[in-house]
Amino acid sequence: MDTVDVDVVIIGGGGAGLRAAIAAAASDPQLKIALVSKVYPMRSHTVAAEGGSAAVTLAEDSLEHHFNDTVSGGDWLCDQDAVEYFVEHCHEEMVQLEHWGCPWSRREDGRVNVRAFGGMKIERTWFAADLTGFHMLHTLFQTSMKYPSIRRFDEHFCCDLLVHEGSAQGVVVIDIATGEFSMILARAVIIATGGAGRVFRQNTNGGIVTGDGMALAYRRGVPLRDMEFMQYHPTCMPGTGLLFTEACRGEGGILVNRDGYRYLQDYGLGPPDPWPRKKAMELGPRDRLSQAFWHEQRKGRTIDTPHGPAVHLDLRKLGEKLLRERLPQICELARDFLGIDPAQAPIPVRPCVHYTMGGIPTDVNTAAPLPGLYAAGECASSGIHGANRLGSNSLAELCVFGRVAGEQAARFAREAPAPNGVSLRWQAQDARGSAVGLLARPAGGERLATLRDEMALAMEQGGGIYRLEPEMQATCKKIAELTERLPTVNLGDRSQCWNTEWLAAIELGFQLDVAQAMAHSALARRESRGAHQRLDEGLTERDDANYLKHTLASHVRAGPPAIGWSEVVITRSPPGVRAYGAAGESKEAAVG
Amino acid sequence: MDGWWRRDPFFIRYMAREATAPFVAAYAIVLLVGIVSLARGADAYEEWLEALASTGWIVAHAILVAIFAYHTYTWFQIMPKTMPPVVVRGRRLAPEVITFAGIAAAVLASLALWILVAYGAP
Amino acid sequence: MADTRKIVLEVLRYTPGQSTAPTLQQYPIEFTDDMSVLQGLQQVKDFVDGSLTFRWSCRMAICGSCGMMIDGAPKLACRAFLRDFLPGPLRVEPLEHFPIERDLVVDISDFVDKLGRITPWIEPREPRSLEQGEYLQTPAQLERFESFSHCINCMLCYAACPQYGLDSRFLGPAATALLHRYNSDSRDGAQAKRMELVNSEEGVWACTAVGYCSEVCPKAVDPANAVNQNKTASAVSWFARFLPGRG
Amino acid sequence: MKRSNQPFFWLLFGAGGMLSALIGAMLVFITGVAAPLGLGVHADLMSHANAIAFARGIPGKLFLLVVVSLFLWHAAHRIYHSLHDLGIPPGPLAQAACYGTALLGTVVATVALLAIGF
Ligand SMILES: Cc1cc2nc3c(=O)[nH]c(=O)nc-3n(C[C@H](O)[C@H](O)[C@H](O)COP(=O)(O)OP(=O)(O)OC[C@H]3O[C@@H](n4cnc5c(N)ncnc54)[C@H](O)[C@@H]3O)c2cc1C
Ligand code: SF4
Ligand code: F3S
Ligand code: FES
Repeated sequence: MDTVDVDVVIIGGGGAGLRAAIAAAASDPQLKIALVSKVYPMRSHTVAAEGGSAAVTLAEDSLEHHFNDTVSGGDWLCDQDAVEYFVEHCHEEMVQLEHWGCPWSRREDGRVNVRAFGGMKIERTWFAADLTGFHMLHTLFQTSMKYPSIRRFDEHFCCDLLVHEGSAQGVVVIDIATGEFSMILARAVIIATGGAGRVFRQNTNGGIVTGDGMALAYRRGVPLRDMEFMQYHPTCMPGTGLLFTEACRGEGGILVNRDGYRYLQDYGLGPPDPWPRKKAMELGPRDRLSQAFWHEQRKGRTIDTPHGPAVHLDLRKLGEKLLRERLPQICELARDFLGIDPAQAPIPVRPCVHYTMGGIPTDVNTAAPLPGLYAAGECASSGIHGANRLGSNSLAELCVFGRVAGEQAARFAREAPAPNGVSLRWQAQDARGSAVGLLARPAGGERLATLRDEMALAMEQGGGIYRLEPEMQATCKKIAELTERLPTVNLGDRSQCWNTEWLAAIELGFQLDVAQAMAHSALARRESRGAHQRLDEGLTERDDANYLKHTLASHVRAGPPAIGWSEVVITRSPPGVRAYGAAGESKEAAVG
Repeated sequence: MDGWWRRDPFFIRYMAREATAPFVAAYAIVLLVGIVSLARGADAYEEWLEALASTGWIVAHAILVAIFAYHTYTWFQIMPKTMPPVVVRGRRLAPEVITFAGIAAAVLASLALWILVAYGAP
Repeated sequence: MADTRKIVLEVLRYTPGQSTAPTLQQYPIEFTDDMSVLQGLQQVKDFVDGSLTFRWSCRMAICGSCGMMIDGAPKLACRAFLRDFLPGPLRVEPLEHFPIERDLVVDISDFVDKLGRITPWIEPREPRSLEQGEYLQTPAQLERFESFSHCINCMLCYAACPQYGLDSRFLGPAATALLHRYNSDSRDGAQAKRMELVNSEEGVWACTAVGYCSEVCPKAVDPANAVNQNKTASAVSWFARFLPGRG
Repeated sequence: MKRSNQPFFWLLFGAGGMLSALIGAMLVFITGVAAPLGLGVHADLMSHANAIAFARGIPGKLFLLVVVSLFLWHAAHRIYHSLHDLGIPPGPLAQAACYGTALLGTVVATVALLAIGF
């Protein structure tokens, strides 16, 4: 097995990983940096983000407002120290991207333009048409090419995290093109592998979003935090799960049920007019909108489509010109997949799984509870999203905490001792052994896709917009059963070269671990908060007395995870009522 | 890459466009021969003129006219690709407009030439 | 929409070390009208033949992974619909002009190297600190380069360009489009450096304005325009050398 | 990086392409069809006397030189690239053959036009 020695290894070439790599390289040109990604960096799923990235920009806006929107949006489960740091640094990160060439949409006077987003009191979402994530990712990727100290391992799959005497010291990677294993030894490791949305059936995530990094850390003893909180995005394409960005509503789009009625006014988000209006109706937070859909479906007021129930996203008022200019991608998706021109007809939409709020717990310095390990981006639970992320906070997070991770890891690497090659080599051999073992099995057995689909269905059933104890228990059982079945799965492909079936099997292992953490965390949280809503008797309300804390799911060999708890950091905003629409407006008027 | 251009109608059209070149050269050579014979004296020139008046050469020239016309069409068709974007009142000029303008210019220039020759010449 | 129809996918298979030469394999599938070619391939991989190999991720025509030759033309598999290829069989092959790594996966490292050579970042015309905020750029200035920044690096244009196929030293459409994107950005000041590459023998001069690159581009980047505009720019700079006072 | 010498040829190619696109078809029609047949033009349009008169004037000389030369350069450049398209490697030889012919044509035309006198 080849060994590569570096100072900092970064797993993940999405927005967070690239931002970290640039920060580490810029902080010290002497550092050797390895950037590992299972796809070419510009294919990372950050590319799919459409709507925009938050940063307090307008004169009438303030850090205080962004802080409050984020904390209340997260149903007070946010770590407020992290939120404070976050809101303070969003703007400089967006400006930094601008200096690097990101083609932000502009106002006539040449300043950067901002748009409204769900749950945000004031327009503060920077955008580049409806290709924000795409432009951010390509800007970061291309800028990263400026730094010769960043050595990229494109299309290399990380299959294990190496830990020696309680500190992270490297990773094992597979060169996808050849199937060869290498060990990358490092003084600090950053995980930036993105979310885990593919654990669910209907989701907006790309095929690579399989929670690998979370599972890597989890298996090495790092507990996963707040995994029960999965965000459902209210406006997705039934069937494929393709996303129609929140910016559709930010620009003035409306949601109507089968009777053409703007049903959100029935769920504490009204009154409907005047429209558009911040933090009300269609610009309420995602969890509320998704929940409203669920109720409409119960009441039989949704529209039937070949891929299940839907409501209508009506963009016709925006007009042909604005649609083409601001939402070109949306028009394209609707036309190609649904044969609909949004200027002429409404688009059928439904909620789908979108964002993983939980993940590897990190402090304000992005340090995970394992020395030498840092995490940033969707795979991290940085503490800023709490029980429900606000749209456009995630892209900003990639930059703010990606940079911190790069700098902190670089700082740590300068002081840390060299990795222990001997001990790590044994671990790496083990990792290779178990990965190759999957290939060595005799033919026969179940198809991988069968297991994957069963997992995704079980997660949808037990981890939906609303959750019920018996269903959740069934899901836990199902995941355990699938974990047992996984080793007997049939892999028809025995090649070393580009064996994506084999990699998918390893990924499914990661997914099942993550799914297990999600299901058990959900079961343990006996209240309703943000994206975790229970229908069980007595558990339908938020319970701050008992559950104003983070869940921590710890991996247990052969058995359900142990669920522990940790304190939520509260600095200045005590838990309050989350109010939107008219109620929210009067509440804010009262506060002043 | 052998015979790659047969793979797609797009490439066949491209090759047809490129294939106009030898014909343009052929015409230039016909003219060149005329000029040289003019320099060599009246007899040589008359020979050249006579040759031009033969049916074979007239048919050949008629075919050349068509090929040149095709060249004109393809030349202005790729024009929008080869020139910097033209912005008129804040809007980028559509490719079709550029192609059309080019062909219109060719028609006008040709008409002018015809008028000059048919009515201006002695 | 829920009605299913049948089509045969005829997919090129090649595994180094195992196959001596690429072969075509047929997979009959059932599909609904909203299904993309990518979904067809996924169906085969999931339930028929797990060894069929192709790249994909976003399935929404933005990550640029799934370029392949579909019915002889370079297309994104996630944005080509099976319904458009009836009655079939539908031929699916790896992108032209790139070495095959396996089945439908090709080696695009040549492009990634080229991308690294075009100085794909801003070298500021005037330095500006973060505290000074953003550079001003009017919508009109943005428009001058914006469409060229839409490139998703899907490589369809390289598969389309016969000149790249004939000689891969040619910088090619997408890299030139991105080069042009930076050269046309009001914030950038590294034009002279990039022009050296444009002017060189590997630069833009192999292009014969075939134009097919722009025809197949799924993002309307119009790389042919970028390449050919740069021919003009390069020609201007070629003659400018002879002007007095220009060295 | 070695600077390409193509801009020089490309410019001649472009100029010839443009000229032939604008008036080529009409010119061929006049000299190859209309004049020999006397279609719409004087029967003696291209008579020796007329031709000499035309070729002795400076505008006439220039016109003939420009048409012959630029058409040749245009064609030479395209053919050079087409050879490549057909699998014949571009290089000094092909370059000499194509551009050399155009150059030769230009020289011959110049000499002949000078020989015709003023
Ligand atoms: C459709 C969509 C739209 C969105 N829109 C918005 C929006 O408008 N605003 C907003 O703020 N947020 C938005 N989000 C959320 C946001 O885009 C994501 O949270 C964010 O991009 C995640 O970035 P990341 O860098 O953490 O991970 P990713 O971009 O997903 O990158 C993960 C990286 O890790 C690598 N990787 C993973 N596993 C391995 C492994 N085992 N070995 C090697 N490498 C590995 C991958 O190759 C990849 O490079 C959207 C999300 C989706 C899905
Ligand atoms: S220019 Fe177009 S076709 Fe070429 S790589 Fe970019 S997006 Fe793809
Ligand atoms: S197809 Fe190739 S030849 Fe030029 S115009 Fe496009 S780069
Ligand atoms: S899967 Fe991303 S472009 Fe097709």
